[in-house]
Amino acid sequence: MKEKKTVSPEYMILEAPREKKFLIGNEALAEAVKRANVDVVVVYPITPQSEISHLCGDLWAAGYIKEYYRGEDELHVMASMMGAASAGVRTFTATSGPGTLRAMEPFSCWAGYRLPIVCPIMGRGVGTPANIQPDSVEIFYLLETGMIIFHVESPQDFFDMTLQAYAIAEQPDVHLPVIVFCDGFFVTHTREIVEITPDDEFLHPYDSNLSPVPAMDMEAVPVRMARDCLVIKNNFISYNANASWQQEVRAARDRARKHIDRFMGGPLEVINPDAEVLIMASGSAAAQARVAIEMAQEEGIDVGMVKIKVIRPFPAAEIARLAEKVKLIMVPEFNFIGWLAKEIKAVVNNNAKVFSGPNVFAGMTMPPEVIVDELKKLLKLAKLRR
Amino acid sequence: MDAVKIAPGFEKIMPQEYQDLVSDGPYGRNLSVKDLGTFKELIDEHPLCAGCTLTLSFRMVLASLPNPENTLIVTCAGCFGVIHPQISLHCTIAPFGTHNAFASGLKRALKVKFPDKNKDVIAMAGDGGFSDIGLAPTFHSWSRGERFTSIMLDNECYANTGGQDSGMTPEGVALNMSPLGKKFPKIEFAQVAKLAGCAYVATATPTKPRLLGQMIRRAILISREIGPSFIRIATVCQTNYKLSPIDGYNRAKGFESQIFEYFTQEAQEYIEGIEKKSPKTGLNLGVGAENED
Amino acid sequence: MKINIRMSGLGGQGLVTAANLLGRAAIYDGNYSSVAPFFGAEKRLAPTESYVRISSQKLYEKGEVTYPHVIVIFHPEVITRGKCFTMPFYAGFQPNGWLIINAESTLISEKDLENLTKLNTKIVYVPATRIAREIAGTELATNMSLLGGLIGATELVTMDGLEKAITQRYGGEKFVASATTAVLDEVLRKKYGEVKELVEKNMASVKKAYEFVKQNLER
Amino acid sequence: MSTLVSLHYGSYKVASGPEAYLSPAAASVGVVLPENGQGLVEGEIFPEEKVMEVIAEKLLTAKNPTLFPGPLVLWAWSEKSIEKAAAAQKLAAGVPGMRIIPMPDYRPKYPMINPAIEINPNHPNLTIWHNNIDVCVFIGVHCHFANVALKIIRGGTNCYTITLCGEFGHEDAMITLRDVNAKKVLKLAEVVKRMKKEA
Repeated sequence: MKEKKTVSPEYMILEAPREKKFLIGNEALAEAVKRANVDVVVVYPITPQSEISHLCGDLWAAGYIKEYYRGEDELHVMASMMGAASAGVRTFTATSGPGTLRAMEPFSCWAGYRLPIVCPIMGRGVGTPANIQPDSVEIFYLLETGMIIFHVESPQDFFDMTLQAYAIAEQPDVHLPVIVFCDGFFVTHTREIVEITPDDEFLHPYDSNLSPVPAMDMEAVPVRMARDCLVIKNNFISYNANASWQQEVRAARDRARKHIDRFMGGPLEVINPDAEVLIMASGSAAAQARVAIEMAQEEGIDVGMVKIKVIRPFPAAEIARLAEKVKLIMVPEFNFIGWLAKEIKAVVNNNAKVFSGPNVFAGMTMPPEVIVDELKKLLKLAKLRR
Repeated sequence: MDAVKIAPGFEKIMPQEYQDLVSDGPYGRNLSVKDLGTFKELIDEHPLCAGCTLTLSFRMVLASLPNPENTLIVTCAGCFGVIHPQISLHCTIAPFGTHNAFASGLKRALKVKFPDKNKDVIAMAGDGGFSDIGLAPTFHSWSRGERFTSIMLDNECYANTGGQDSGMTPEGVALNMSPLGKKFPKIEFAQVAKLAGCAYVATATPTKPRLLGQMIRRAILISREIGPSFIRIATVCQTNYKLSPIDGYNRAKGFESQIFEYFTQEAQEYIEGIEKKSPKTGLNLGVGAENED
Repeated sequence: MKINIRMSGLGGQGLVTAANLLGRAAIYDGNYSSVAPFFGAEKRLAPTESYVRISSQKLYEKGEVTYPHVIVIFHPEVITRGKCFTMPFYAGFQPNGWLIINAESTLISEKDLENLTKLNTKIVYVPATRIAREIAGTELATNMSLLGGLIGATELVTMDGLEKAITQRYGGEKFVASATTAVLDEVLRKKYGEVKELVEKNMASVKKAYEFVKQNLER
Repeated sequence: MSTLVSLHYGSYKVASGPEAYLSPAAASVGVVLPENGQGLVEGEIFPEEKVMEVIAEKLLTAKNPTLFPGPLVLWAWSEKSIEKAAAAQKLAAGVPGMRIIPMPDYRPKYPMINPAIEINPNHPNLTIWHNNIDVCVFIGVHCHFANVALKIIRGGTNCYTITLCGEFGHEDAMITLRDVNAKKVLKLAEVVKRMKKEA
């Protein structure tokens, strides 16, 4: 393959020209992976994630990805990613639903190892009854793994947020894994116009010398190096080191906020913030909410919306500020748990005004009409409207 | 190797052990088990049981590396996992049982990062790590032909967790999860390795150090050039088998009857080629191995 | 303008492809569109659906179309044997909608007809499979003739836009919808040998059905 | 995060301790790293020149100033590391009574550390207690391990921590400079020299 033209993430994300293409979410994601100049990809099939793995195989066959193989299962794919990322190369993988849960042990380790792996997850049902349909329940399991989590609304977000994920994951002061989460089929298989950057411009290669921990390659110092050693008392040390390590991982995630502002224009997108009612949503629920607020406004309801792009680090201060003057906050979600409502309730003063719902899950569609209907009922309940 | 040279001016403030590592370490010197006692070893004082034959094996493995300056070790939960911080190489600990998957990713990434260099990766786990919790990734890394060496430190039980039976515990042994004696036989793991496509499979004991060293070198060189290699080092957990160190050593000695080597034809030709050509590449072999003791 | 289209049929009839072509044609016409397949395992002859949203404004909504303005029925058994995810097949149908059915003759029960009449539904029968067999020489072009029938009735996209979409689709660019779609593409390529012929045959099926519907509507 | 810690959000002061049983990470209570050309002093952003002067003052008034060089400068692994090592030594030589205690690597040592001669990020407090270090300077330590150590030091000792970071700096230190290369270390050494003269 001929010499690649490489560019900075700042240029690619913020300045590069864009071309419109009619793509499904998985194709948009593959275009991002191609531009991200990825070294090692390990994959495993699961619906609805498999297509991106196929597309990565094509990218490898065409020379855009340097190493690629199908692993034995998600637990070990994610362990292989740990190996590859520890060596100090740029990595990519993806999974879905039961795969996410199978991989929970390595997922709980990635952040502590300070590995800048980018891993999209195409959310689907987990547990029994079995279900391959879109669902955002998996984020609930991932919230406290120390990883950064973005929630994708559309194929366009999938392209943008994947590149933003690499830019932010690899900052020396952050250097953490990023989960780019979408609600399964709603994004992966929906075809829309996506604006993408030129396909002959690639991100600069990853430089492991900027890592906050030494690369595991017997080139970086110190040669006497136990990467991610057991920091426990049988090595004659205080538990304080273990605690301090854990704090540092969360601190690194907090440092990402500055980069999120720069590369993503902040963790939130706000429409009509002065309205008396706000719908707060993430992922495809935000897409449905956009349509719902227009419908509700036509019916004379003073409503705005907040799309929460970044779930971790959670934009607590920003949400608390927005919630101050609002009379009612409604949180529609594509899952049974209502984890986003819980997150919002935890950071908002007077949180009795935060209502979870509609909660639609197991692949059921959430028509905007349903959101409007539930909003009207809530307004009555909150006596804001007769 | 610049990574083990002290920056000018800082030599005198470095603690003695680091100065020793620089002046007398094994990097780039092609040392072997028979040189033990003449150089600063890659393993420091560690927290494992005194007189442990597994630890002795680990020490011999480290002394036998053909290129320690380019060797990386992936461990997982187990006694040797506890001592990985005491090794003067790049080491890590993978989630339990995932060592061979971790090593697959590591080795492939190193090949991408340094296409012109040999980086020897060793996945090291215990009998439980390989035969129970890590069986799937072990088998698959071999069937994919991953180019690294797997070393099983077989002490016939889960020792670090307090003495439970593993797939490699012999039938009838009563341990903490087999109170009435283990009901099924020890797994023929060498057969698994052959079946999965290892180019080199061997069983060693720490009671034959030079032979063990020869096997380690062969395994590493074969995994570099030919295909995956596997060595089981037969030891015993003296603590959980309630043996004195001497009895533990003697039990390991009893395993000498299990010593064997298997090569694919390609691996055999390759090893014969280099051992003939350059006995000094560490493969000062053919001699010594049989004449030990 | 914002139109929601639901296509119901059986796996292998080309619903996903039809939806993609319709969506892309809308974009060539200068509108916005969003296309989604029914999200399930891909199985031949099992019930399946695909969805298209077309609008003059940017579209955000995701997921299946719950409240369609247009319903296209790819196989009579969707109606007669209930091989359909939404029961009845016109669940959520908006008033004054178009119902395009691939059949030679009427097959809607009296009860359903009564409901549809209340909704002021315009019903159009297109013998799409017959047209496909006659014009393209294969039933695999049923989706093409149905698209012809659809735009003959609704003029949702222009013939020009659709032709561009079909040329783009079969013009060699890699297309990712599902693994099974890729397999069927191979069958068609083998059958025709040349991309040009494939596009021509497809367009001929589209046009034949389009004219059929125009003539019938005039009558 | 505990309620008590979160109450500090946005007004947290990064000061020498002993602060708490377990100090919070400064980044998690709202301290933000400086931009290029800036540094942090006790959590506040100042221009680099000003920060260098504060560092010089701290070093020159310390009872027992100590340099903690980490692996990135202790080992001769690149031209830049050798240059930076030389610059660090020059800086130390310019501060009266400054000693150098190395942090050769990051692994937990067994069975014990000798706090008289080395510092280890897993128990840096031992070295500081042992040597009564009141002001220290980190240089050439990988950021992750520097932050781990800095929090332990702040929690359990009264040592005033300064970091000369090659990347983006450390909120967990009382003073931090970012993008520090050999040239910048030499510039700091010059500032120390000038201020020593002025005093």
